[in-house]
Amino acid sequence: MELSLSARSIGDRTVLEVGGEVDVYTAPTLREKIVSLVDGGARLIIVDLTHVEFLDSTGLGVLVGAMKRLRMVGGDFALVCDQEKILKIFRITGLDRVFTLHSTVEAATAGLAG
Amino acid sequence: MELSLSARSIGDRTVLEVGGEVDVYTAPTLREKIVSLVDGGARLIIVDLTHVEFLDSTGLGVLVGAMKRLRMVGGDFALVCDQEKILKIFRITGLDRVFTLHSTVEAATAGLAG
Amino acid sequence: MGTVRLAFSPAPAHVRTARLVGVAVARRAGVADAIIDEVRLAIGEACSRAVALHRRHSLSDLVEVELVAEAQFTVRVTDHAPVDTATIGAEGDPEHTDPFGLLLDTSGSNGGAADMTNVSDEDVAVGVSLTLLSGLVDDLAVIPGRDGVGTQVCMSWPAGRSR
Amino acid sequence: MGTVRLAFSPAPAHVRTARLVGVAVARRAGVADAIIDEVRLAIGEACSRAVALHRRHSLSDLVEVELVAEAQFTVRVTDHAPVDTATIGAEGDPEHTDPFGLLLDTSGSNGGAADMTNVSDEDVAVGVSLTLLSGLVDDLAVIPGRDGVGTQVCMSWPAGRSR
Ligand SMILES: Nc1ncnc2c1ncn2[C@@H]1O[C@H](COP(=O)(O)OP(=O)(O)O)[C@@H](O)[C@H]1O
Ligand SMILES: Nc1ncnc2c1ncn2[C@@H]1O[C@H](COP(=O)(O)OP(=O)(O)O)[C@@H](O)[C@H]1O
Repeated sequence: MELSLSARSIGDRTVLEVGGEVDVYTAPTLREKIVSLVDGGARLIIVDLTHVEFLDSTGLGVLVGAMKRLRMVGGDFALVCDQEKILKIFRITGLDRVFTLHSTVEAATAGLAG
Repeated sequence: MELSLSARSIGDRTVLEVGGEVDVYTAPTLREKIVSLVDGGARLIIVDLTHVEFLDSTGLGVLVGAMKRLRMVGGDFALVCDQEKILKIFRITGLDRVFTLHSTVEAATAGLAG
Repeated sequence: MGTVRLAFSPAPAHVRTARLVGVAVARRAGVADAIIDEVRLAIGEACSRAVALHRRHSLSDLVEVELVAEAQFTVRVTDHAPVDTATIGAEGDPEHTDPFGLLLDTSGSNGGAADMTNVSDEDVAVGVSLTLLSGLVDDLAVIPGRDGVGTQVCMSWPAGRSR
Repeated sequence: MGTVRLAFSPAPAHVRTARLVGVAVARRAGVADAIIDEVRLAIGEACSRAVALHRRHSLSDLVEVELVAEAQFTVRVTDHAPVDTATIGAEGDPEHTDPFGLLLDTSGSNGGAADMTNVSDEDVAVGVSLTLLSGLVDDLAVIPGRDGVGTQVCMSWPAGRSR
């Protein structure tokens, strides 16, 4: 239920595994985490939403912010998600055309423009 | 969370195992079950509260009603409970002096006046 | 964190909703884990009592619960049932309910169907409800509702956080 | 089952309480399991939006949620924020939000710190909120509040039981 965050490096990629609920209450924590990764030098970030149970528009806002932040510093950003319930949210909002969505971390790691 | 009820016979004793929440919403179901056991001929009933997660005054009311019902037909009634949280409720209401409380089904089975 | 208000039709199912909300708000207010079970039970008792009173008077008015998270976590449960002597009689003096007298009216006379119907399971429940509340909650007050209608059960517990 | 009303200070934590209550009441009303996730998300969106509007206008007024369980499960979320053009502009027309236009104002110009601050994460959230709601909920209406203050988001879903 609570937000869980765990970051690891795969070569020059940073994978941020997110679990639990990303909503108006926890989204600020996710934003801070992504900002600190970028401030710490991460340029290729993969946010893994596989274990996310709930995602709302506030969470989407943070993900859009993260992508813009990375583009500004010449980095790149991808999402991992294979849950229909969450994918539907991207589709409804048209954000499936804005984000690069992969169904596995491996695919996302290979796909990122290093 | 939901109420669970399961009855079994040990000789002439009937053990009713109760699980979940016994509250204003589920107490009527517990009452009906006990009435049907008595109507079916049970005279020595042990209600096992070991797996009860929540018990309120409505549940206490049903247990008191069950004891009265059994006494009226010359039967007997005992409770099994070893959870401090639930025992406290019997103590606060003085019902620990009204009911026969045992910590195991074995002790209750041996204790009932057959 | 401020205030959460809940109001519900007098149906048993909604007492569960009230417990759920009460516990969620209490946790966020910083009420200690060790007393959460008591908070859950106390809110349930106060709401069950209010629902029972509304139903006894065939009132469809909503039962109201106010939860305030400050230095204390305060819960106020308000019913709108007329405060009649029958109610007060059935509930008794919360500090001095005699479980034997109240519950076992049939035990001395060896019982009988007629006797048993005098005190129903629900009467027992209403009878022990305030006893249970006063045993559970150190800071408890039962006061008359505004305009002399209904009662308000006010309870509070220490809370860790004030936001 | 009747009516459950919830009202809460405009704090993010209480949006979780509203989701919890909404789902509990929906289940008891007999809303199909298959759409419970949508109900949870929709109630959360409507409440997050109301909280965001109250905070933007520094209003401490409570956000109100009314849940009615009849043949339909109906949810009404009411905010008390002034309905100004900025709000309507930021929210856009729910049916025609352009995700590229709204979100990626910096992408064409290759970005820059100044550009990015124009559209905050929160603006994006408010922008997509009604889009998400209108995509999720077949029976959705956003109507002005009473006295021209605030808005009310009304949503309903089929419910199995009517009690
Ligand atoms: N816990 C509650 N939940 C829902 N509605 C409530 C609650 N408490 C009060 N109300 C409603 O709010 C209205 C105003 O209540 P009142 O407490 O007198 O106002 P205020 O506290 O704003 O001065 C009443 O119509 C009442 O039905
Ligand atoms: N969902 C709600 N939760 C708590 N209080 C509410 C809610 N909706 C309305 N109220 C309060 O109830 C009072 C009466 O509201 P209103 O809807 O105008 O009355 P009614 O529906 O009873 O005619 C108002 O003061 C308002 O603050």
